[in-house]
Amino acid sequence: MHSLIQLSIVVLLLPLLSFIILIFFNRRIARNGDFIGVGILGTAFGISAYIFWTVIVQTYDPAFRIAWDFTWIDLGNVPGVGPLQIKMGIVIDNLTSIMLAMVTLISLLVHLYSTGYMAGDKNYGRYFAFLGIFTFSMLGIVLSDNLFAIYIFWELVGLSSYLLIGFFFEKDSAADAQKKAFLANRVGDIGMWLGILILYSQFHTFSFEQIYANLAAGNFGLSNAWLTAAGILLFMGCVGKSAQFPLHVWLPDAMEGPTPVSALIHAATMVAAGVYFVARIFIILTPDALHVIAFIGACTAFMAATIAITQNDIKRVLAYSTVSQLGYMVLGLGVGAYSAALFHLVTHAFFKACLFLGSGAIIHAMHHEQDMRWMGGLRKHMPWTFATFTLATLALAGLPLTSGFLSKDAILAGAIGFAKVEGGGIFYLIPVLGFFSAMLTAFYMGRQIWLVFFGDSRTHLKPADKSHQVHHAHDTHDTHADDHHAAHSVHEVSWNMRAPLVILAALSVYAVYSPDPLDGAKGWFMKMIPTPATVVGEANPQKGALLTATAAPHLAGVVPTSEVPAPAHGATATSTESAAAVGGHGEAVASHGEAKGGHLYTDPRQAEIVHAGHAAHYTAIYISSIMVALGIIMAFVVYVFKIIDPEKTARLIRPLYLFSLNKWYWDEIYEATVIRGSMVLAKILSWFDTNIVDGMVNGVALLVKKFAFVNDGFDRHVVDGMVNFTAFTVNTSGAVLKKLQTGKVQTYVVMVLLAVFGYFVFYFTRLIY
Amino acid sequence: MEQLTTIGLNHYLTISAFLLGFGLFAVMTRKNAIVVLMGVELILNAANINFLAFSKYNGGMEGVMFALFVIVIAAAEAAIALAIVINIFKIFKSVDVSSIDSMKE
Amino acid sequence: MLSLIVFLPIIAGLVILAVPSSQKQIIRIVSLLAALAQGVLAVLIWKGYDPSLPGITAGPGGSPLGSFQFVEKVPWISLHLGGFGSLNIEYFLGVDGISVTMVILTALVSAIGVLSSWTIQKQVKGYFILYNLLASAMMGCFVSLDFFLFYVFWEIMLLPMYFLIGIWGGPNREYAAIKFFLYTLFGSVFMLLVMIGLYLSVLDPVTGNHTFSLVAMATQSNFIKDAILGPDNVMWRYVAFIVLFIGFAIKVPMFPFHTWLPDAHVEAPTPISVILAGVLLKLGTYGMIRINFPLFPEVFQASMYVIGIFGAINIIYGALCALAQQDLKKMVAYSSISHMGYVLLGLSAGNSEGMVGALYQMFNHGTITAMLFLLVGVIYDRAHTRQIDKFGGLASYMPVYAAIVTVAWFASLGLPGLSGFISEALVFVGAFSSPTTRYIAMVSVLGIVFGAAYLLWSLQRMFLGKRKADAAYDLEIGADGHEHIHFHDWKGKIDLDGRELAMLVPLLLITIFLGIYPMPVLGMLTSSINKLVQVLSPVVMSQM
Amino acid sequence: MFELPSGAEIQGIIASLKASVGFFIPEIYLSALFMLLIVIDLVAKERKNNLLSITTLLGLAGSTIFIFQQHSLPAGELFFGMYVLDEFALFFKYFFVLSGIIAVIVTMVDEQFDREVKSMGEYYALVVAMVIGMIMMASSADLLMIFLSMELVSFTGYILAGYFKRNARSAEAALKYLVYGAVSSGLMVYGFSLIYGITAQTNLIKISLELSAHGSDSLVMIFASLLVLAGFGYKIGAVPFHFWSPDVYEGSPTPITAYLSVASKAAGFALLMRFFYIAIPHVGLPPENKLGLDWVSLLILLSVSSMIYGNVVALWQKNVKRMLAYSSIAHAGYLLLGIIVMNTQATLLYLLSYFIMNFGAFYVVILIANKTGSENLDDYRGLGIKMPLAGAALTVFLISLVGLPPTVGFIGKLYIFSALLAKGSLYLGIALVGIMTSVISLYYYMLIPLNMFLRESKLPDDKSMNLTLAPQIFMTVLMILTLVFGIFFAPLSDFANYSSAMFGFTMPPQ
Repeated sequence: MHSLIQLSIVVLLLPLLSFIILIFFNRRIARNGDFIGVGILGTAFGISAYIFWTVIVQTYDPAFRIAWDFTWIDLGNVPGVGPLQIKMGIVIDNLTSIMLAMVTLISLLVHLYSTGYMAGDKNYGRYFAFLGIFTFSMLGIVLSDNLFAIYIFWELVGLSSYLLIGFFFEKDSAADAQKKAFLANRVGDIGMWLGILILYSQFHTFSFEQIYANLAAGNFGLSNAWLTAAGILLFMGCVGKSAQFPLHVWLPDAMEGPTPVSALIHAATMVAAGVYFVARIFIILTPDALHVIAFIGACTAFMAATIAITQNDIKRVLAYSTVSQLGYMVLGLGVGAYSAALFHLVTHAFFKACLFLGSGAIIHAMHHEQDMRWMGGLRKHMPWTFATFTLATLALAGLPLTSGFLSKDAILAGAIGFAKVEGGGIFYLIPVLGFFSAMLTAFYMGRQIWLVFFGDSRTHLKPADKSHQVHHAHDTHDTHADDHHAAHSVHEVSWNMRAPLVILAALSVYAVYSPDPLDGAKGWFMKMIPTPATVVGEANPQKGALLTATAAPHLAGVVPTSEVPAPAHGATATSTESAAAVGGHGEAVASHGEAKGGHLYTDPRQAEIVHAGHAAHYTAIYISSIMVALGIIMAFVVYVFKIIDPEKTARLIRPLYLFSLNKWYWDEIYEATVIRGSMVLAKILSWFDTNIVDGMVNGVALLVKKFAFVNDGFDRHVVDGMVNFTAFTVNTSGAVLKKLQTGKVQTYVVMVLLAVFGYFVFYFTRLIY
Repeated sequence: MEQLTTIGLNHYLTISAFLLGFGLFAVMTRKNAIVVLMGVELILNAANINFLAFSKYNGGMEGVMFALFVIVIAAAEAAIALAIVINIFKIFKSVDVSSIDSMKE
Repeated sequence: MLSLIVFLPIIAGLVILAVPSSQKQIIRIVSLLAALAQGVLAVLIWKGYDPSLPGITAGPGGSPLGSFQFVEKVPWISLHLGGFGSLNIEYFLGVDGISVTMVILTALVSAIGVLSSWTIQKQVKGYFILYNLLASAMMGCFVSLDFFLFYVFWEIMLLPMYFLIGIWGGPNREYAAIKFFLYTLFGSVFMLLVMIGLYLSVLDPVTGNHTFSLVAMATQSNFIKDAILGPDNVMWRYVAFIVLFIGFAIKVPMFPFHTWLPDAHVEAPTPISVILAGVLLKLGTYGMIRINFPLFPEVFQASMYVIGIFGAINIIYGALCALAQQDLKKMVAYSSISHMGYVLLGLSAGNSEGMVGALYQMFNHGTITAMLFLLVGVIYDRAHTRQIDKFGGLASYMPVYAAIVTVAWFASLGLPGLSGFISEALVFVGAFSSPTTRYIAMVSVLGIVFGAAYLLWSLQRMFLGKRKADAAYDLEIGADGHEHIHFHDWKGKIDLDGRELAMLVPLLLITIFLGIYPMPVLGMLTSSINKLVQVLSPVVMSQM
Repeated sequence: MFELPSGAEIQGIIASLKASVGFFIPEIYLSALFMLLIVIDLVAKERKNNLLSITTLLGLAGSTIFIFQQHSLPAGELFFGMYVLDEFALFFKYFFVLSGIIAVIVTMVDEQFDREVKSMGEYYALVVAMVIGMIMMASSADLLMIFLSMELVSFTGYILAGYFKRNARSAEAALKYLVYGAVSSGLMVYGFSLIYGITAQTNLIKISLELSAHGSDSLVMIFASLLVLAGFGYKIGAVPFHFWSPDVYEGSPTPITAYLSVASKAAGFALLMRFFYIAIPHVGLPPENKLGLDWVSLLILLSVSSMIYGNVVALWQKNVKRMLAYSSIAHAGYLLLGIIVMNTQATLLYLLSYFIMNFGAFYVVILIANKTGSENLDDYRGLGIKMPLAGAALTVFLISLVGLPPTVGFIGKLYIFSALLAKGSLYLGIALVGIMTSVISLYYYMLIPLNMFLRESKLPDDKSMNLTLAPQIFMTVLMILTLVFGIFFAPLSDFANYSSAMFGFTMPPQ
């Protein structure tokens, strides 16, 4: 077993260890054992940092990949399939090592931060335990080498998110939120599960490698519609986890959880898992599937941005911006800007975590006041927070010199290229939405900064009757609080909460990722995470057969030139029409080959898209800069120079305003349709069950009661017990027949003679005829 | 022609059939237990006539023997029946068969 | 070995018969000892079991020894019959992968049941005699390889169950008991006819005369061609299959024959619910696997689709009904209906993944549902109500209970890392892989969501938030300044006490362990299942 | 017209008579016992009842020795074909003697006798007489003999049914039994006369030879057979000739009810089998033409209607005795199934199981009636707790009557249904009816345990319900027999199989 594998296993198990220790013994350990959690995570981060170093820095190889697996379930020699095992395994490549480092780092910082933020909570120890199990499951997703394992950890992440959202379970809102989150995720998961099933049913394996290889070999037995369906269904998992439209509704509510949790789970890592998963399955997604993904991403980005404009809760704004940014990543994957999307994943993780932790600091300082309308002027009181928060905001808005600029620009560039290649039309909607959302982002983040940090403190403006919007525990305090008191009660947070902010803010600077502040492609990240070659070609598995000749055994995400045959050679190996296709795109592929440091895409369409994406790089920069500038200017116009009064505008466009304020009414719609619907259905069925299926027990009983002959001679319970009509007839026939027993012996004799006579007639007639 | 002059098997059988019918009629319709039992006797005697007639026309003694035994049985039966009926009369103060129906259904 | 494990409880019952009914404690301990001894034997069997032997059909040379294990085969009744040949009934016990898991499950659940019967106060003696009789009968069903023997055990189960529900049950127990009895008897009388029909149509290859041996029946070549259930007699074979299937489906219980289950569960005392859900329901599906399918493989091939549809109905219908329940126990009862639907679905797939999943689901459902019913019993003992709305915020007041409930609930909704998940996953994998049931599987997946819905909802209503205004318990500030609750007329510990933990923790550990590493159970199943699939596969059809 | 036999012939006749007597010892012995009892009744003074009952018990028990000796004798006719001795007959001899013994035991525990009559007088003598009559029914091979033995049984039955002279119900039962029985036997004997007329024979074997040789006038034969069937049907209590049984069973003293419902029914079946198997030629003729009508279909009609009617109407009974009466009608239906497929073994086995479980049930009913003084279902409430053993025993017997394993009743049903299915799918429909009705029967049988165990008693708790030891032991023995024979039924089955050999009858090729 490779040493890195062993290390990664250690990393994986360490948080689990922390969970086990803390869940059982937190009451017995000093400080409820928070130092254990922090210490363990520190160790984990150290190891993953080492892995990161070895993989990315030392062996600077885009194709780096090591894997290890073991048999988990052995189904023996299955008839028709042969020996069948379900394996579990670990894979380490560039992406994994980067994610590993990122997750452990943020988790470590959140642990550290929480020691300050959660201090004094009565379930302090349990909180760290939950953080531990979450980190464990997240690392599991990152490390898994097969769909089944990913699904398992996927669910576990859902569980830990459930536990953490509902950490303050006495609050009904929290309880609702956690249930909502879990169910929404489940809906996504069944889609993902079906996708997994489609692939398994064809290849009898869950392992990525074998699925890639089989698809490349064109072993997919079903029609291409199924393959596309598989892609979209798998993507549904991402829709759930990464809060994409239409399953985004749970994420804003998830803010009921402790703020550090929001930073860790609902901003940086878990929601990113969806994107990570799509990246893992990227090369088996058919173009149709990719189109769906791209559009969903674009819609999400735009919708969330529009909603974020009008929210007043500081965390909700960030939540919707998270949704929006996740939309960007998904969009990026959809348009084939693979590297860019993942790049954005990482950068976003850092600056969004920074923003959340910052907001946490603010809330902490403001005594759990979350409504931005009653904040303001915090700049003076919390300089550290202000600085870091602003830097992260700039990154989020995508201003130059920030990490966010690099990644977002790359995505948008990819979108433009994609639209070009797909032949414009409706496909231009995607970049357009992308740019528009960029502007909105800049606007609402500007708004937030201004409302929170500039101007004067507005705590005193807070009307007492608004108290239902905020914590019961504090509104009394706030209502008699005068400006003076409010102003002085606010103070900068302690070091253990400040340090994470600084670190995260530092990681939002462009220099970390790329020497060129304008082009992420020049950075190590995008070099290390190049877009892999698809194995399903243009909605045609057979196309993938180009690769089988050589590369099938070890299909790393990418295929270096050295190993891949020239297109011509490939063309000989494949059918004529695909040969023509390749030939048609020949120069594109070739030129692209030089441009991109020797990566070769056997699927011409993909090659073209990547190429066009790079071509569109500068266009994207110009447009996006303009849009962002527009957004910031608007924010200034509205909130700094007060040229436009937000209230008035809101009244002016009231329907739109309400539409945005009420989050496009998605909750209401779901409440009215899905939830209400299933509840009603359940009620109906259970009624049906007790009344109809249960043999019309009541009906039978009633009929029997009504039945003339029925006297109390028959036990009601048995009558009820008879769950069908035959029983009913049995009774009644019994009631009728027993009347024959008149008690008069002469009638008995008559009966006998009648019987004899009847039989006689019967047989006599039979005799004659 | 001969049918009318000489008495043949059919006549016996007819008689016995009539007897059977009368007996059954009595059993079914009469209220008095005694009469009902007389009806039973008629039935038995109908059988007797058959036996004797057949035994005459088939040859062999079985029929005769049978008839003898039937007579004896009838006598014994009559004795038992009377005892029971008397007991009934003691209890119900009547021998109306149709009125004795306390046990039914 | 097997005889011992089967008859131990009956022996215990006889011992109890001798104990004066005033000595309640002795009676309890005797049955507990018997149950524990059974458990030990089960462990020994598990240890001694060789997973490589397939079972299902006879081994080389038509003798069961090559393929079954712990075989005990003595001629029981063998006599010449005037009218119809000669009757051969054998006392024929043996286990293969299918039954050995069930044996272990039965031993486990009946031991747990004894523990949870500790609270029974009314007519303890009679209770435990019947209980032990029931335990023996269940065990007997799982190990008997002779149809006659199986039928005898099968029927013996009914009466104790009738009385256990009818005497120690809830307010409406008479109705529930008689309903259970009639329903199951209705199913089993037809089984009697089929059994006779099979007897008359099957020849033992070794001895050459008619036999009740299920092992011989499982080989199609042993059928007499033109016999009443012979291969030529297609129509009657279908009828027999359907009749048998209904007989077992009633036990499962399969929609629309399920209506006895909620009543029985709601009325039955906790230990009996545990037995009922933990073991008895499994007998239905076990009967299908052991008898229904291998004896009529071609009919099974033809009816996979229908079985699958019924499985899907069970899954979704049960889940939705559970969603609407106010009575916690009724909800759990419907959840069992839903979970047994997975078993049906897996069986209908007819491939190894599905069948293994089904078997494994049977085992897991046994442990998990036992746990659920025990937990319901715990709260019912304290609050004397099971109305979900009568609780709320319990997590603050009974943390241990809440924690275990959470794990159990999540196990029931199939959370990875807990055993339920693996079985459900395998079932879906199998059902989806077989083209016959693919679309059914796609529909059934909805069950996952509904399952999560009703479980999480009940969890929230009972344990999260704060105490409801009309809750079944009072709130008071304890000496230590924390909030405590106390139930009306409940003297015992508020949170779980030692006995309850002793019942729950083992099940909990098993659930977790088997969720992480399923092979200890799966390993015993696979070879038998693969053999079964082979027996059922159309290839064999063509040969017969 | 009859020429007298010559001296040589008379010598021969006497010789064969002498020979026959040797085959007739049990009957003679029992007749002697009968007279002895009457004498005792006359001479004995104090503690007469016990003396009588003990004597009867010992006497009946003793008779088994003589019956056992007959195993060594070859099967054959005696008294010029009036009477046969074969395994079949032997079976019933045991059966009836045993049932007589049990009837006596049951009588001894029944406290109602102490209330109703002071002297048991001729009671036991009559029981013995009835035993004799039934034994002769089972062994007679001649119409005349059949008639005589049947009347003997009936007469004793009339008297025993009405044995509680001052009890209205008992008297009513006697009257109904008498009228009904007299009419049916009258019809039967009329039918006999017709058969005799057609075949000029009274011996069953000769009749069958005659019929197969010359055939017969179908019309008359149908009429005759129906009349005969009326007589037999009355004895076995099968629908539609059952009407007497519920009333008589309810009214008679419970021991007699048990006795009639088991023994005299069995005698009827013995007769039916012998007549149906022997007198009717099975070889050669297609089934439809036997006696010009299809006996099988006729019996099927009887059996199906009995099963359905008996079970369905029993659902409505509030009186346990009456319920059991109806159930006995249903069981007659099941027994007929065995006869339909001409499977003597199955039928005999079922009779044996019926013997054990029905006597057991009645025995417990009597014990309970002794304590509660009632046979109404409502008065059974909570008795299971008060007298657990009785409750358990009764439950076992009822389960056995339903036909659930591991009881002897299940074995009986198993054999019957196996016999049906052994004929292929021909009789499957009937088998289904039998199965369904046995499910129905569960309803009303379980009503009794339901009341005994699941319901609270209405009686005051201080009322002592403890049974004396002896009845408990006997009850337990019966219960254990029911269970043991339910598991190890080989002896019963072997015995039944051995006994299914009938003189002058060869099983027709299946």
